Formats: sequence, structure tokens, C-alpha cells
Amino acid sequence: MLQAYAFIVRRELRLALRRKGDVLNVLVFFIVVASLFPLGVGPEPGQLRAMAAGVVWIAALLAAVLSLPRLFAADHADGTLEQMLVSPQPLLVIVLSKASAHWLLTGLPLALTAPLIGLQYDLPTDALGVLLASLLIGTPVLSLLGSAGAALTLGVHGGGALLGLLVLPLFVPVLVFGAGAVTSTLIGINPSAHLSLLGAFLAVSSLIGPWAACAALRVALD
Amino acid sequence: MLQAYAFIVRRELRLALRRKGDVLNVLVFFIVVASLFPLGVGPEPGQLRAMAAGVVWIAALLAAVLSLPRLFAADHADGTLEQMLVSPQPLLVIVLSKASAHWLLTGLPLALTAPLIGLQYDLPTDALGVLLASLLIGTPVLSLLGSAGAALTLGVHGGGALLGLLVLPLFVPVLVFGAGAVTSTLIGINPSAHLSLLGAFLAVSSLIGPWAACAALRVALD
Amino acid sequence: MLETTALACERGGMRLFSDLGVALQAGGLLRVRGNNGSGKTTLLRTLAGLTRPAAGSVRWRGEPIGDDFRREMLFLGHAAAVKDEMTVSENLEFSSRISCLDVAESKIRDALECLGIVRLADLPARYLSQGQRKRAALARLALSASVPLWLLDEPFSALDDEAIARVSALCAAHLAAGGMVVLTSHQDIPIAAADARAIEMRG
Amino acid sequence: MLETTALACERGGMRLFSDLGVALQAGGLLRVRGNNGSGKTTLLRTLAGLTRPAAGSVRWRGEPIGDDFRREMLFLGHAAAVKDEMTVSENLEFSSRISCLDVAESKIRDALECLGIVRLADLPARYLSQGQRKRAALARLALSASVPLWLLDEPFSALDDEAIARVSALCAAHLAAGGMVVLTSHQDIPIAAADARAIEMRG
Amino acid sequence: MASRLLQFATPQAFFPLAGKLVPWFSVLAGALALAGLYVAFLVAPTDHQQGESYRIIFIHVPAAWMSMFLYVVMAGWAGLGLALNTRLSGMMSSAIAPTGAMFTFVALWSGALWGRPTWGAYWVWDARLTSELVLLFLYLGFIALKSAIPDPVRADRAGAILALVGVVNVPIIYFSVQWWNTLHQGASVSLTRAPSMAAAMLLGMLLMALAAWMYSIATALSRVRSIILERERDAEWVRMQRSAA
Ligand code: HEM
Ligand SMILES: Nc1ncnc2c1ncn2[C@@H]1O[C@H](COP(=O)(O)OP(=O)(O)OP(=O)(O)O)[C@@H](O)[C@H]1O
Ligand SMILES: Nc1ncnc2c1ncn2[C@@H]1O[C@H](COP(=O)(O)OP(=O)(O)OP(=O)(O)O)[C@@H](O)[C@H]1O
Ligand SMILES: [Mg+2]
Ligand SMILES: [Mg+2]
Repeated sequence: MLQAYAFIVRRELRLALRRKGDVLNVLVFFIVVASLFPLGVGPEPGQLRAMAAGVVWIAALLAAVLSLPRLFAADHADGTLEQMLVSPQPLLVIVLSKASAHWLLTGLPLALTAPLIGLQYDLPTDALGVLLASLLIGTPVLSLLGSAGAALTLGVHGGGALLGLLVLPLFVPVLVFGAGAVTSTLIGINPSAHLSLLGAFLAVSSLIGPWAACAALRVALD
Repeated sequence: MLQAYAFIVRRELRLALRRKGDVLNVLVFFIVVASLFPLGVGPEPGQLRAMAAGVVWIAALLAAVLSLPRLFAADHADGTLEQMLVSPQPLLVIVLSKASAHWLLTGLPLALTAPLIGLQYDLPTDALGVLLASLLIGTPVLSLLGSAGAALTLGVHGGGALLGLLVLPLFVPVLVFGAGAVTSTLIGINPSAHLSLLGAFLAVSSLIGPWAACAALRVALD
Repeated sequence: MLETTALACERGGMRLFSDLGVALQAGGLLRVRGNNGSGKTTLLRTLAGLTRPAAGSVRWRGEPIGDDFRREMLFLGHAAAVKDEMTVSENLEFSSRISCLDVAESKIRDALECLGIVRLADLPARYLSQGQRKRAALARLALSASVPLWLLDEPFSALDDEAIARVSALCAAHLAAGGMVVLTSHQDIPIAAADARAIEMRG
Repeated sequence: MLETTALACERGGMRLFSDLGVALQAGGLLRVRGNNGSGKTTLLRTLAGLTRPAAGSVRWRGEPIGDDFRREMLFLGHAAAVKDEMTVSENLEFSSRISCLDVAESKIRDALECLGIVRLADLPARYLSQGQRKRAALARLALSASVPLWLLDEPFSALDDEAIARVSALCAAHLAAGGMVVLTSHQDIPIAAADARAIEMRG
Repeated sequence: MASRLLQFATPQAFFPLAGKLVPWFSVLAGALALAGLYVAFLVAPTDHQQGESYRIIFIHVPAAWMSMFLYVVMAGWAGLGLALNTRLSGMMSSAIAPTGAMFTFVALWSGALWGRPTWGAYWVWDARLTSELVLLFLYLGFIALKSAIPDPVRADRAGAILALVGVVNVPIIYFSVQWWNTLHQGASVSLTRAPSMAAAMLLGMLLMALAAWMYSIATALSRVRSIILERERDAEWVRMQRSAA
């Protein structure tokens, strides 16, 4: 099982490398969105600093939502998903490995780039650290719950927007606690309360997400 | 030709109605994104009013970007696009009618909902009017240039994010002038300069967008 | 009417065929044969003007193919071009409309009748089986008697024997009326034609 | 070993078939025949455990099909499950890996050789023709001698004569070694089998 | 004459020519840059208003010029390829893009560094700065689109369409200071203010600009050589080249 997990993750990563720039695109999208905000909102540095965490988190959410439809859709269209379902591998392992690969390819790069964007918005160093931490804890939630959303909207036309509609509300707590952690650092409050709430949310979603995704996949392929 | 235009638009609208909720999804996505901001950024009314226009415009941009990949992808996958290319109808008519339908299904509903969101953000009435006007002029640009982007990324894996990367920078002027029109109304300046710039941008993009989309479609199906 | 001069096609930098010259007159049937991957699909797409040839040209009534040619040609490729969300008859109506064909209600039903799927007329195409979907795509043939040139890529795949008979009868009637048909197929389906030829791709 | 009892399937509220009882023993070949839309694909997907039957059950070695069954079964549906971005050999490696088959480099090449596409081993599958893609999917058969039950939905469509011969030889060898094959096909391909049966869907 | 030129339009003929030109342009670029830096830091006097920080101009302005100019050149090659179906054109545009993106980035970065002492902020969202940022994204989009499409011919044509659409942005960058009253000041202001300084400044800027030109040509040529090798790896002449090496 561990072996199956490992080789499916490896395959996903290899596929992503082949589709050159897939990873890069999500990243650049993230950066573009984060850079759009000051354009629309206006350039006062104080105001920008206050909204930095929110903007980074919202951009991360949107980048995740944009990348999610691909999670199962390609495998569904060409029959690979069907093959996975009839294979001896437990479906849970398949879902978990796909969600992990999704995080490695989107969540992790986003988290690692976020401090750079924070710099642009003139965040102090300790807030940058907290931003990174909040993203490292929070982004796996996006992949886990997102995989359930992606499975639910599989084969549904206009799935992209529907998926956004399904998962964005679920992501709201992540956004609130994630951005909250950074903002509280800015005004001198210890962010650990926010971060541990995020951690709890991660624990819950790692139980619920993959299970829901498995069930939804079986329905989609009936 | 006009006849062809009309029946392709009608078909697109009918298809959208069949894929129940397609229109609704984009709309709800728009509303959810616009409502996320205060959550991420913090609830001071003065600050919110200042950013209202920017937020609405960014939400509209993202909703458009999210809906764009579908513009040609479904027709490409099932061979309809190929049939359109070998049909006697001029490709330009096909592209224009698809872009028009896209606007009717996303841009127009967004523009009409925007004042409601503006109300939430406590915008004064004249600013609401300007917001509506700016969206009515600006959203067709999103459909026109967006159709070119959608055609360029057709059949490219990870197209969604790449599409965002290609078109969002092109949408920047729309965002700047659109949000600028509203913001200038807020501080008592006549928004007509901004709006006429938007109009000029619309004119330019209605020349460039469909041309580029036609050329890109031919390339994608070679 | 349709002729190619020194036609050559490349895919991924590899020549699939070169120096291909075929000419088709009214009433002519051309079968394109060849193993998997020998370039049959590529040839048909080139004839339809979808793929640019690497060298040579395709001519129709003596002119290089262009906008006018598309009025007189029907291309059915591997993909069925059938929309899941629309019913079978709506699909047929749209595909005929876009080809500037007559789309009276009764004609649509006749065409579906002709392919044996009139029973499914109001079923959304999502629910069709593989072969029913193919039939729905081929129903356009029954409306296209007035279109001189038919380019059909594997029209018989996924069809059962009954459907194959129906489609080959349609082709035969089209040829008898002075139409032209170019088709690829791995099966050897008999089609009555005065002037039937075959080319074999890559030997 | 594989048997169905009073199996019934519905699609869209319509009974496709009911009260179907088939039993297949080691070395047995079952051909599923029937017109387009008669329910062949549905039957195969039900046997594979992808679609839930409306009534009745599918049993394998006397037990209702479940996790163990999936180790002993190979299902190849209409969709080729071939990834455009990966090369032909990578595709075969992945699909075999996921079915817990042996994937030594040499075996992969032998399997491709067996389908006549070893030349394309390192080509990204994106560039394959329709038939080459189907061959790439079928190459798994050459690695699956140890898997008792093969469920093949239209394995011969899009293949040229040479490939059809290769695939039917594979099936014959599998049957001779005590395997079981269930297949649907519109073409009548001869396969040597001691115990060959056919069922006709919907009369 | 035209046929002589066209002779070099095939990758095979262009490859050795480019190989011969690269060292020359590299040497020229280095020499001009040294001369430019000498003038910039040792000859040009200190600005009595901005102090030493104004010397960023010697990097900033050439980089900004090149960023726009290279885009036009890139789009020109791309358009040529789209119209005439010449193989080399697409390769040239691919080869130019990274250099253009680099200069755009340098212009943005140096401008931002300069903005801090003069405007009090690294970044403001005025028209010129924004459109220059859009230029960077256009370069990146061009590169991303091309690398996302595996078939080189198709990638060239799709990229060409995008490049041509983006050309509209270049006049916007250039004229934005005139069309809108922006924070970004034109060079003319300091030129008229201290004409005695202008000579040295102008010389420095010109030298640096020429160096940037030479550098761009050198990098584009050497990059196009590797692109040619990569794309024509199956061609007879490349295999001969490889076995000879
Ligand atoms: C990130 C910020 C900046 C960007 C993107 C930027 C962009 C540009 C561009 C594109 C040009 C060339 C346009 C032309 O030749 O007319 C240019 C020229 C110039 N920039 Fe900037 N700039 C930035 C910041 C600054 C700052 C802070 C200053 C000085 C206070 C400055 C001073 C100049 C000058 C003097 C020129 C020469 C203009 C001329 O030749 O007419 N720039 N800049
Ligand atoms: N980029 C590429 N590199 C190498 N070969 C390629 C590339 N793209 C396409 N090909 C080859 O071009 C051929 C395309 O053939 P085409 O689809 O026309 O075949 P076909 O005769 O229709 O085959 P089939 O009977 O299988 O449908 C295939 O052999 C394929 O492998
Ligand atoms: N929602 C629905 N409403 C009505 N009929 C449906 C629905 N869904 C599926 N069907 C019918 O169920 C049948 C599915 O059959 P299946 O795909 O198993 O056929 P098949 O024997 O494999 O045909 P083919 O030879 O064409 O592949 C079709 O006749 C189809 O029209
Ligand atoms: Mg073919
Ligand atoms: Mg079937």
C-alpha cells in the first residue's frame, strides 16, 4: 500500500513536470492575483500592510480552486480513473496520493513564495514567518477538502465554478484563522491560538476529505 | 451571417440552461469572493468603502477567468469545434457569437449584481451607478480578450492557470480604469474620463480579441 | 473535381506520406487503406483543410481549397461532435444548421429514421451508447445529399451490422447521384459504386 | 468461477436486460453480442463491479465480487486510459503497476513488441493515431497472463487486420492456459477456444 | 541581395553564422559596458538634487529601452513566422524572450530601488510602472505558452499570436507619461536643468544602451543556436555536427 502510494505520487509529479509549467502557472497566477490587489484598492502602504495577509490567503485559495478541477478530470476523461477503480489498490490510497501530489505541486510552492509577496507588502519579519507557517498548515486542508469537491463535481459541466462554490465556503475558516494569525502578529498578539485552530481543522479535514472523495468517485463512475 | 450569429448565440444560451446552474455558479462565485474580502481584511467601514470598487472588479475578473476555459474546451473535446471550422460559416462569426454568449452568461449577470454588493460595502448611490456603468463597458472586454486567451490555451494541459496568466495582465487596464471610475466618484471627481478610456479599450479589444481568437483556433486544430 | 498535387504531410517532423496525387470525379469513391498510424486520418484532415500540408496542395474544381470549398464538403472525423446536453434531434439540427442545410422538423426525423434512431430523438445524447452516438453523428449524411463531397473517417467503427448496411446504402445512393465519397475503414464494407478506387498508405 | 444470478440492469429507468444468468469456467470464452445500445457495455461494467446491478448479483469463486476479485480481473473499457503526456512504455508501466503486475523493463518491451508498437515505445502518447492508442491500451494483455479473468469491451475496434490477429492470438493463448475472456465485438473475429459461448443481448 | 539574405533564413545556414557572430558581440558588449560604467561612475558628476542615487539611471534607462525594443523585435519575428511560415522566425522570437524579460525585470527593479529615495516608495501604481509590469507578464506569458505546447510549430504560431496582441502595450508604456500625469518623470527635466552634466550623462547612457544592445544580440544568437540544435536534433546535418564533435 505504501508502495502504491509512493508510485502514484511519483507518477503525478512526473506528469506535472511533463506538462511543463503547470506548477509554475499556478504560482505565477498566485503572484499576479496578489499583485492585482493594490491596483484595484489603491497604494497606501499602511492600508496595504493591514490587508497583506488576507490578500495572500485569498490568492492562495483562488489558486487552489483554479487548480482543483484538474485533480481528477483528466484521469476521468481518458479512462485512467476507471482503471484505478477496478485495480486492486484501495481507493483511499489512490485519493490520498493524488491529494498529496496536489499539495506538493500547488500548496507547498505557494507557501514558499508567500513570504516574497509579504515583502512586497512591507510585512515585518516575524509576520512573514507566521504567514509561512499558517500556509504550511493551511494549504493541505485545501488539497484534502478540495479533492472531495473535485470528486463531487466530476463530469459535471461548468464544474470549475461549481467546485469553487462548493469548496470556497469550506475554506473560509482556513482563511479566517490563517490571515488572523498574521494580523494578530502585526498587532503584537501571539498567533499560536490561531495556528493551533488551523491544525485542528487540518486534522478534521484529513479524516473527512478523502473519505468523501472516495464515495463521490464511486458515484461519478457508476 | 447574422442568422448564423443568432443561432449560435441561441444554442450557447440553451446549452447553458441545460447545464443547470452554470450561470448561477459564476454569479455565486462572484458573490462569495466579494464577501470573502472583509473576512480576510478586517471590517472597518471606511476602509471597506474605499476598497469596494477594487474588490468588485477583482471578483469580476476572477469569475471571468474561471469561466473562460470552458468557452471552447467542451466544443474542442467532442469535435464540435472541428465541425465549426470545416463549416461554411466564417470563423469570425463563430468566435463573435461565442464571445457574445459568454458575455450574456457571465459579464451581464455580474454587472447587474455588482450594485447589490456595492450596497453591502456601503457605497453611495452615484458610485453604485458608476460601478454598474463601468462593469457594463468593461466586462465585454473580458469576454473579447478572454476568448483569445481561451483559444490560445486550447488543448494545453493545465490550461486554466495558464489562461489566467495570459489574460489577467491584459485585464489590468480594465481593472484600473473601472475601479478608478468608482473611486474618483467617491472623492467627487467626474468619472467620465475613466469611463471613456474604458470605452476606448473596449473598441481596441473588439478589434484584436476576435482576430487573435480565430488565428489561435486554427492553430489549435491543425 | 477534387485533386491533390504532390501532397505531403508531416507529423512531429516525420513525413507520413509525400508526393501523393489523387483525383476524384463525380460519382467516384475513394477508399483510403493502411495500417494503424499510416496517415489516413492525417490525409482526410488535410483534404478537409484542417491540417496544412507540408508540401503540395489540395484543389477543388481547379481552385485551391478555401471558403467556397467548405460549402460543398462534409467532414466527419473520429470525434462524433455530439453534445451530451442536447437531445439527438437538437444535435442533428445544430450540425445541419451550421452546414447551411435544410432543417425542417420532418427532415430531421426522416434522417434519424434512416439511421434507425428515431426512437432516441428526444433522449439527451449523454445517455447514448457508443454505437448510438456514432449513428447520431452519421445521421447528417441523410441530410447532405446536396453536398457533393463526403470525407468520412472510419464511419463504420462501433456500428453493428444493421447500421453498417444503412450507412453503406447512403453512400451508394450518394455516389449514384453523382456525389463523391472518400472514406477510411479497416473493415471491407461493400459499397456499390461505378468508379471505386483505393489507395494504400505507405505501401 | 464467474457467474451471475438473475442479473438485471437499468439505465435511465429502463430495463436493459433482466434475469441474466451466465457462468464461465476456466478456459471459457464468452462473446457478448447485440445491436448498438443493447446493453453490452453495461453488462461488462456490471461484471467489473463499476455499475451496480438493479437486481441479482455477480459472483466470483462463489463469493459476491469485492476487493479480492479486483486482483483477479482485468477490465478494458471503451476509454483507452492512455495518458497523452507519458510515453507509450511509461503508460504501460503505470497501468501494470497499478494492477500489481510485474513491470521489468524487458517485459514491457516484450509486451509492446507483442502488439507491434515497440517502435513507438518512447513516443508521447499524444501523437498516437487512433489505432496505435488502442494497441497501447491492449498491450497490457500481454502482461496479464496471470490474471484469470479478462473483460474486454470492443477490443478490436480501430485496429487493423494485423493487430486484430495479434490480439485474438493473445486471447486464444490465455484461454488455452485456463484463463477466461468476456468480450464484446461487432466484428466476428475467430478465436480458438475449447469452450466458446455467445450471448445475444435483447433477443 | 534578398536571395543572399534568404539563404541564411534556414536554421542550417544560420547556425554556423550565429556561432561566428556570438563572440564578437559578446566582446563588444563587455567593452561598451566597461566604458559606460567608467563614464557613469567616474566621469559623470554628482547630481546636486538627487545625490549619488541618480546614477541608477545608467542601468535603468537602457534596461527600460531594451525591454520595450526587444518586445517589438520579438513580436516582429513572431509575426514574420506566422505570415511566411519560416522556421527560423519562431526560434528567434523564443530566443529573444528571456533576454527581454530579464531587461524588463531589471528596469522594474532598478526603478523600484530608485523610487525609494526619490518618491519615498518602492512602488506606486501609476500608468508607466503598471504597463511595464504588464510587459513583464506578457513576456512570461509568452514563454509559458510556448513551453506548454509540445509541438514546436504549433507553439510558434500560438506564441506569435500572443506576442502580436501584446504589442499594443508598448506604445502605452512609452506614451503613458504624456497621456496621464504620472509620478514618473521624463529625463528631459534633468537634462534641461543641468546642461553641463548632460553631455557626460548622455554619453554614459548611450554607451550603456549600446552595451545592452550588443548583449541582447549575443545572448539571442547563442540561445537560438541551442534551440536550433534541440529542434533539429533529428535532422541529418545536426547528427553530422554531433558525430564530428
Ligand atoms: C519600478 C519603477 C519604474 C519603472 C517600471 C520605470 C519604467 C521606465 C521606462 C519603461 C522607461 C523608458 C521610457 C522612455 O524612454 O520614455 C523609463 C525611463 C526613465 N525613468 Fe523610469 N521607471 C521606474 C522608476 C523610475 C524612477 C523612480 C525614476 C526617477 C526618479 C525614473 C526615471 C526615469 C528616467 C529619468 C527615464 C528616462 C526617460 C527618457 O529617456 O525620456 N524611473 N522608466
Ligand atoms: N509528434 C509526432 N512524432 C512522431 N510521430 C507522430 C507525431 N505526431 C503524429 N505522429 C504519427 O503520425 C501518424 C498519424 O497517423 P494518423 O492518425 O493519420 O493514422 P491513421 O492512418 O489514421 O491510423 P489509425 O488507423 O490508427 O486511425 C501516427 O503514426 C503517429 O504515430
Ligand atoms: N438515462 C437514460 N435514459 C434512457 N436510456 C438510457 C439512459 N442511459 C442509458 N440508456 C440506454 O442504455 C443503453 C446503454 O447501452 P450500452 O452502452 O450498454 O450499449 P452497448 O450494447 O454497449 O452498445 P454499443 O454497441 O453501441 O456500444 C443505450 O441503449 C442507451 O440509450
Ligand atoms: Mg485514423
Ligand atoms: Mg458499448
